[in-house]
Amino acid sequence: MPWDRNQMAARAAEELEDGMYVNLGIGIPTLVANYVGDKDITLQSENGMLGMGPFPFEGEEDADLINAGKQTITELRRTSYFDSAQSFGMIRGGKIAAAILGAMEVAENGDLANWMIPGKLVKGMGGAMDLVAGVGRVIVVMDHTNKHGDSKLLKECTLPLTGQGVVDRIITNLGVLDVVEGGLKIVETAEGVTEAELHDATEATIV
Amino acid sequence: MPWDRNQMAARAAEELEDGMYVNLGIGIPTLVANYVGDKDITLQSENGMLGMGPFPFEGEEDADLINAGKQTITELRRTSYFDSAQSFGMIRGGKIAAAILGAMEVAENGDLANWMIPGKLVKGMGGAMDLVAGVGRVIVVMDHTNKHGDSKLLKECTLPLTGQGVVDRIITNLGVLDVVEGGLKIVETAEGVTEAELHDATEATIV
Amino acid sequence: MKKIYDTASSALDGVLQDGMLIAAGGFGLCGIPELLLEAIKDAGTKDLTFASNNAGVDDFGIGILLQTRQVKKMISSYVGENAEFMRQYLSGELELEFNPQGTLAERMRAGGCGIPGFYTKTGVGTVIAEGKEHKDFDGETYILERGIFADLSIVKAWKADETGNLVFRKTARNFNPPAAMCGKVCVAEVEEIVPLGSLDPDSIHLPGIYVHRLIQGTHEKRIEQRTVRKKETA
Amino acid sequence: MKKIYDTASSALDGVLQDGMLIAAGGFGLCGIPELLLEAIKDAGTKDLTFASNNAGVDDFGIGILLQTRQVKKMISSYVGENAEFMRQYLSGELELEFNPQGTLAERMRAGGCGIPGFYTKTGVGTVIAEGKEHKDFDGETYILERGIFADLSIVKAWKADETGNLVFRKTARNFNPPAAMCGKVCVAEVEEIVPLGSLDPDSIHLPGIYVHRLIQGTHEKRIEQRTVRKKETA
Repeated sequence: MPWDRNQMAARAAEELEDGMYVNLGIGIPTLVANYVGDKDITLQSENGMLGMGPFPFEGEEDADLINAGKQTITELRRTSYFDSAQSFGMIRGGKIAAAILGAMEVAENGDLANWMIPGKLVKGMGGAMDLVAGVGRVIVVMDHTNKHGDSKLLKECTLPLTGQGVVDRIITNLGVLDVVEGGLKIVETAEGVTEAELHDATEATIV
Repeated sequence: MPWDRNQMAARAAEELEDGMYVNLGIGIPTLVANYVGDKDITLQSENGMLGMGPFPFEGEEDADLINAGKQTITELRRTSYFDSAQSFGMIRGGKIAAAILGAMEVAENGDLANWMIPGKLVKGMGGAMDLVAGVGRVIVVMDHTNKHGDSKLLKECTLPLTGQGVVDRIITNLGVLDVVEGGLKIVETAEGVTEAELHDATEATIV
Repeated sequence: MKKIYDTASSALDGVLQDGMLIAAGGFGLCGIPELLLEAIKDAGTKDLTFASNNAGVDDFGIGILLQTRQVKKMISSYVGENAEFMRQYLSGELELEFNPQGTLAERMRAGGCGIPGFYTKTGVGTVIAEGKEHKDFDGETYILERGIFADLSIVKAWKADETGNLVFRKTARNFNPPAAMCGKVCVAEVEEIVPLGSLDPDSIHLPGIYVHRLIQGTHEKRIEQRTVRKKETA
Repeated sequence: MKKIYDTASSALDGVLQDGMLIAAGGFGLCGIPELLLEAIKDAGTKDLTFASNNAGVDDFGIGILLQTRQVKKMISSYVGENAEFMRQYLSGELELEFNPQGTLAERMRAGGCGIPGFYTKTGVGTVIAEGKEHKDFDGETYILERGIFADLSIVKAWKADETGNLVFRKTARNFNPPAAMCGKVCVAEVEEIVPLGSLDPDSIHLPGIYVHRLIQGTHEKRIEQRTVRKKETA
């Protein structure tokens, strides 16, 4: 049976190791924070914060304390604040060990598209291009196929790229794949999903 | 009669206007601070401080509070501290209105040499190259001639440059000169010094 | 040299000009110079270019200047949450230059630090890199991005002293320091002007040298996404 | 992930290598990582290159590593006040690369921020510009300077918490943040490690993400030029 959103998040959390500084994207990646257990993980919010805490209790929202998704959040005892130039300095400079991000498309060479659908609503890349270019390891969490059943793991991306050859690992509802020389390599499949099923749902070359 | 060190410093202080942020070099330029009167001047020390105060009282020296000449100093109510990248960011970015610096040689095109005598002791340029390249106005304060009586205002510098075409105004013991198209222009002479005397003591073209 | 002005309008007096480039602080609606934006609306200055990470929402932040058609061009990383923006952009009334968020922040800081250009890996191989100089360093390809030199900076801080030393609060710091640094003139609005000497000199986020004019005012500080969790009952 | 080590030597265990590039904080003798420099002396690591604004004095700071001939090259802006340095330099035993002070600071910050090169006006037309790429922006000439990517950073702060968040004191901040940012590994020595949560999150000068190892120790904090004024008698 394919993983649901929470199972995907839980699987992504296994990628994180004690002491890591991590940036989580919007959507399923945000849920990863619920599954880090007692690992010592520090979350970066690229609008200028290390040590992001959970949502505030009702009535304790602070307009000066939001995450990169503009949601109200809280601080922790380890928290530090800084400006946007410093924040992206640490991202671009490779100080963030990993980013866990959503995607529209991933290509077998690690190309990532997750910021724009031409002709449709154009919102902008925000910090996504900086993150994929800068962090140590880029982990994509997304459904294996789109609403129409088409593979989101492609030979080549069709949408405008967020980054070229930047993805290291892909966690989908069907399993986990690594970007390696020549294509994608299956690391594991979701419980009850066969490698054949995963092959069938994937346009990208599996090696 | 030529000006003495303090008169030169006093004359240099006239260059400063209310609200200015200023960097003072080592030597005579340091004395300028004694002559700003009630003008609202903020002194920058390029090792990371705006709002430099006077030397501490004996026994109140603080090893963590020094100026760019490594002398113990004090802070003021307006003081702010920052790191060296930020400090030279504001210098390079033109936020400092003026620097008052000493010099070994100034050329008639505004070239400045004040950091090195080849074959002799090599100490380094410190922040001098950054200052002359970045601040709004470079004012040199120095003796008009060297120990041997040779002019320090030259047609061309003989020593390695600190900056090319960077000097705006020169205040010497004999008077005040501006760097203009084609050479130096006498702004004023020290009390009792004639323009002829100043001409005689100057190798650079006076226009 | 008095930096303190009574109102946002008086603080902008003489510095506004049609067609100018304004760098604005803020991320989303957090830490935006809301009073100064209102004053620019009242002044009616036209054909403005804004370097600002976001464009506000329809009725708050830069959005109010989109409503009045005072903005010609945005340099931003993210402009969602703004229907009027989208309409003007798709109809060709508004120019839009997308910058990756970190590139935008660094371009502002670079401008403020006298750096006309720097190389970054961000955007290599994407539309962002098109038409930009590419250069290899140690076997990797980077693109040249330019410093932003704005005519005016408008920023919002928490506290200031009379010399313009600024302190920000939590994530409301964001783009405010880099935006402040890159302007020929910087006007800051703050929640409180405190007596000289009451800010810790080790904890000033932006030294007063960057701040030319200053106002104190009351801020709405609107929240864009109010997210909360339930208190667990004991 | 414990960042706190007992001694300077144990904090450097496994990170020292002959021939490595070390970025060190400090200006003159102010804010220098004196304990870590002592430990490097004890470790006997050789052929070191130091990116550091100054080279200490003969018996303090980097000077102690010059005495033991552990330094192959200095990247500095000012090396006065050091007779042994001068002797080794003039005799050709020691390489010296002069950088303007602001260029050196920015090169460290650039390295830490993933920027391999940036343009600056500083040094144009001087020996500093020789052999460097020149480029015009808006009619002015600039030179390309390179980011510094150090193998190791050693810095000194005032206070830290256990996650490595650092706070500096007065002008002892200087090169420490940029030096810390540009190293693959950064070791910090502090005067006091305070309980987690006791540092103001708005007033942390260097977030713990930059700091991999941490020691607390007693510092001599030598003063180079003791200058005082007399108290006027009333």
